[in-house]
Amino acid sequence: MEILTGIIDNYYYMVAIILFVIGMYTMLTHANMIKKVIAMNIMDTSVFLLFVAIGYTHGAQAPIIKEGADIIYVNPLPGALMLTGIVVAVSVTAYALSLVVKIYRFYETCDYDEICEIRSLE
Amino acid sequence: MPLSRRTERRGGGTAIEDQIVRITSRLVAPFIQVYGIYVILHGHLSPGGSFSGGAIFGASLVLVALSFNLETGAKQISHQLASGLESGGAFGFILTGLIAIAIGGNFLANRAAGFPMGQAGELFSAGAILIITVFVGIKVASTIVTLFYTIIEGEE
Amino acid sequence: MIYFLAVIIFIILTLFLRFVIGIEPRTIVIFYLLGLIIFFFSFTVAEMPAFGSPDNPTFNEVPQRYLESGVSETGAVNIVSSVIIDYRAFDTLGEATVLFVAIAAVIATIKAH
Amino acid sequence: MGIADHFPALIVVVLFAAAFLSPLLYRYAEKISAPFVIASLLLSLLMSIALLVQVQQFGPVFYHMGGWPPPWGIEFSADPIRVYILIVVTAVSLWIFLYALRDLKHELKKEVIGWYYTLYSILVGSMAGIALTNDLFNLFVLMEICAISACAIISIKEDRECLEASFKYLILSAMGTGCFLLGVAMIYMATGYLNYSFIQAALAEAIVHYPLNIFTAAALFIVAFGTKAALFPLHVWLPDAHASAPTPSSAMLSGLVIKIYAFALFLMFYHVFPRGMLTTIPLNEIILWMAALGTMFGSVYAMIQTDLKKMLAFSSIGQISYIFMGIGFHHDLALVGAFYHIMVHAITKALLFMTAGVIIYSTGVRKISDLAGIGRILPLTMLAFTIGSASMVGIPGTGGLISKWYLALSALEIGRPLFVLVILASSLLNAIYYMPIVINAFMHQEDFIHEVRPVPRYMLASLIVGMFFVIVTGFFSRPVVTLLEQAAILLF
Repeated sequence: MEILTGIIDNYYYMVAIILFVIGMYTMLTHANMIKKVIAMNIMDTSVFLLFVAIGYTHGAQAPIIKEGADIIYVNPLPGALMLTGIVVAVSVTAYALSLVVKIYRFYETCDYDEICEIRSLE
Repeated sequence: MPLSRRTERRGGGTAIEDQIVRITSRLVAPFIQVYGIYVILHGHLSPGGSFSGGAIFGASLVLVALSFNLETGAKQISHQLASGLESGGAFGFILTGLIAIAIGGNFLANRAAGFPMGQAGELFSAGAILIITVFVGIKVASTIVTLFYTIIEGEE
Repeated sequence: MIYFLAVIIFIILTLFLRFVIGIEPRTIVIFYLLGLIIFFFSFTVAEMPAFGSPDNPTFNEVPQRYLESGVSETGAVNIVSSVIIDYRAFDTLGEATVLFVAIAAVIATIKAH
Repeated sequence: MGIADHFPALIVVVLFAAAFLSPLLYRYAEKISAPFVIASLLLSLLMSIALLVQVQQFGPVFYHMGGWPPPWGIEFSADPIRVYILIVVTAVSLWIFLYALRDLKHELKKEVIGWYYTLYSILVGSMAGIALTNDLFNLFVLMEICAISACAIISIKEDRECLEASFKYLILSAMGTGCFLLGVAMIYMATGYLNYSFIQAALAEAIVHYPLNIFTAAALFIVAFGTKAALFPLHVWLPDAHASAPTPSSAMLSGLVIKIYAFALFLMFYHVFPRGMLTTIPLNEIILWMAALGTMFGSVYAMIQTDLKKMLAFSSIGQISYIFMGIGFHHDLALVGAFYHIMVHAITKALLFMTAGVIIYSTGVRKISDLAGIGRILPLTMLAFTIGSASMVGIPGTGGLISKWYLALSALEIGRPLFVLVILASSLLNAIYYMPIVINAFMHQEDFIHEVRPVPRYMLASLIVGMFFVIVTGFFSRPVVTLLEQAAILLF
């Protein structure tokens, strides 16, 4: 039962992990390339969620300093890291989509299994 | 004249040319651009910053290109200018870091290298942070536009 | 007793997935593997530092210095900005480089074909 | 402070700056764009050598980006092993680039060559960064740069197989970085630091409170770096990607890119996780067995290939496993062997891919069975191939022997003679698939039937440079080995 209460306390982390596994599953099993790219984004986003959740404190505010006020701020570091992470994910997505566009031009399909079929026929 | 019609675009795709969309986007685009510039310049004071502001600015150009046709959109920012801005933005970032070395700090140092810090909370403050934010903002905006045009052209 | 129950539930679930919903056997196996991964991860999650608690290991001297002297050391009121563009500026250089690489890669891929 | 203090940052920055400027240069002053990239590569090589001198004289160098000390800012650190990897990366990539200048003209369209220079120098810069950085999140960013540019120098070729191969590579390496980032999140959660040294210090205590977090992170790191470095069961992307790419890209990917990830895994094991942890959980054993299987299966797969470049790609899987084996032994001599193998295999595999490129350029032949009798038409090329394959097998006089010797020696010293057998058997397997090509090329009775184009002198010169270095690493290994031994002893 200790484990169960632990999970309920850390439900944010648990959701992130489940999202990660869903993303990984979709990425590795679906044949559609667009779905693979979307799954890649789900996977990255789940880790961003995990990171941002690490930085959170109950009752804290966004780290924009107001002079003189006595406020608790959230940890700025994970948020800052994830800004970089989001840009990285965007870049990878853009490149992956350009590859899909080109592959679609050659084979008229986005499905990996169909492409393998077409290639084996040649 | 019909209010909305589908026209043939280069390469066989179609674009919706709609009066309402056109006029609205033309009206809204400058405001989006001003907002983008605001977000970039106030990166060290309020939420947002180089990436968000650059993305907003780039999105306004993409909006214009989508609601008109590609040629009108492409007139607003040419390929050469976009790639020049990209290289320039990224190189300006490195240059700021190298200037920090030249005036006696480590690479990418800010206060330690002696950039003017100003009064915290004002627009022109925070030394190298403002400079780098502007450079990265320019770079991100041109990146969004270039990505859009390049992938569109690849589809033809 | 509880193991016996678990086995029964497992068998019923398998039959349900296969014959009532009609999922392929391969997919069912993958489904169970995923369940297993999540099961193992859940132990890790249960052990993690409590969510939102102010005495987590992450609230050490690093964010403290950012929050206390960030304004005087970098001049930026927005601490996230001061972290990404001053304290950890090299990450942002990497970020700009990633964008540049993405552009170069997209243009190269599109133009080459 | 002199400029020499800033070398750790400048090595990376010079390459990035060259990459940012090269598209503009290629558009407005095409002639100087290639010399410009060469100059930047040369500059970073010279700075790396200067850094080595500095490190040997004054001990490890720590560079604080922006002047912020470690737990707050990003730190670059240069110890002898890192600088050694840095020199290997910059030197080999300079050599491959000189070959690429001539080779790219017939493999790529003219308008994308400028972008190839850009991608190439960013790739080298990111690898140099991976070798130097001392910060986990910075490592993630640099790995992502490295992954995109490595995929892009495959898909830049006008060939639809390249597109598929690079898509597969991109998806799997994105999975790898996803796992890595999750691992970083778990470590950050348990310790609150991102700097290697601080994590190592904090983990000693954190492992008591959050053991599962750390173990999960270690497992995720093995998956991440194993995928990226093509450790045996995770290698599925490698053969397609390395075989279909343009020749300089193949040389670069097989020679350097997969090794830099193996090196990153080494950094995780020896600089991030605390000393005692590797003995409490059998991470080493897992890597060791995966590597042992990899040496065997890589060679077996290579044997059944009909395409020359594909065979070389599969052979890389076998060879990278030696490096993982060296990391898994957890012994100083094994590390010497592994690091020597990084250099030897980088040179040798690049040389072999270059010979394959020359053969394809000159005759258009890609099939191994069609190579019979080619030795009389392209004698110098096949001589280079012979020397390269001798080094792969580990024949005395070549660098391949030295690394395998050290690996076998340490296997004996930690009392695991089984792995000596593995090394011997895989060398034998290597001989089985490399030697018939050489013998057929020179001894075949019938004439070579394909059309032959003259090979440019420029390409032959790069082959000669490669042959020279393969033999130098075989005969004059002492200085490098001494450097590595001194560095490896410090780790234990």
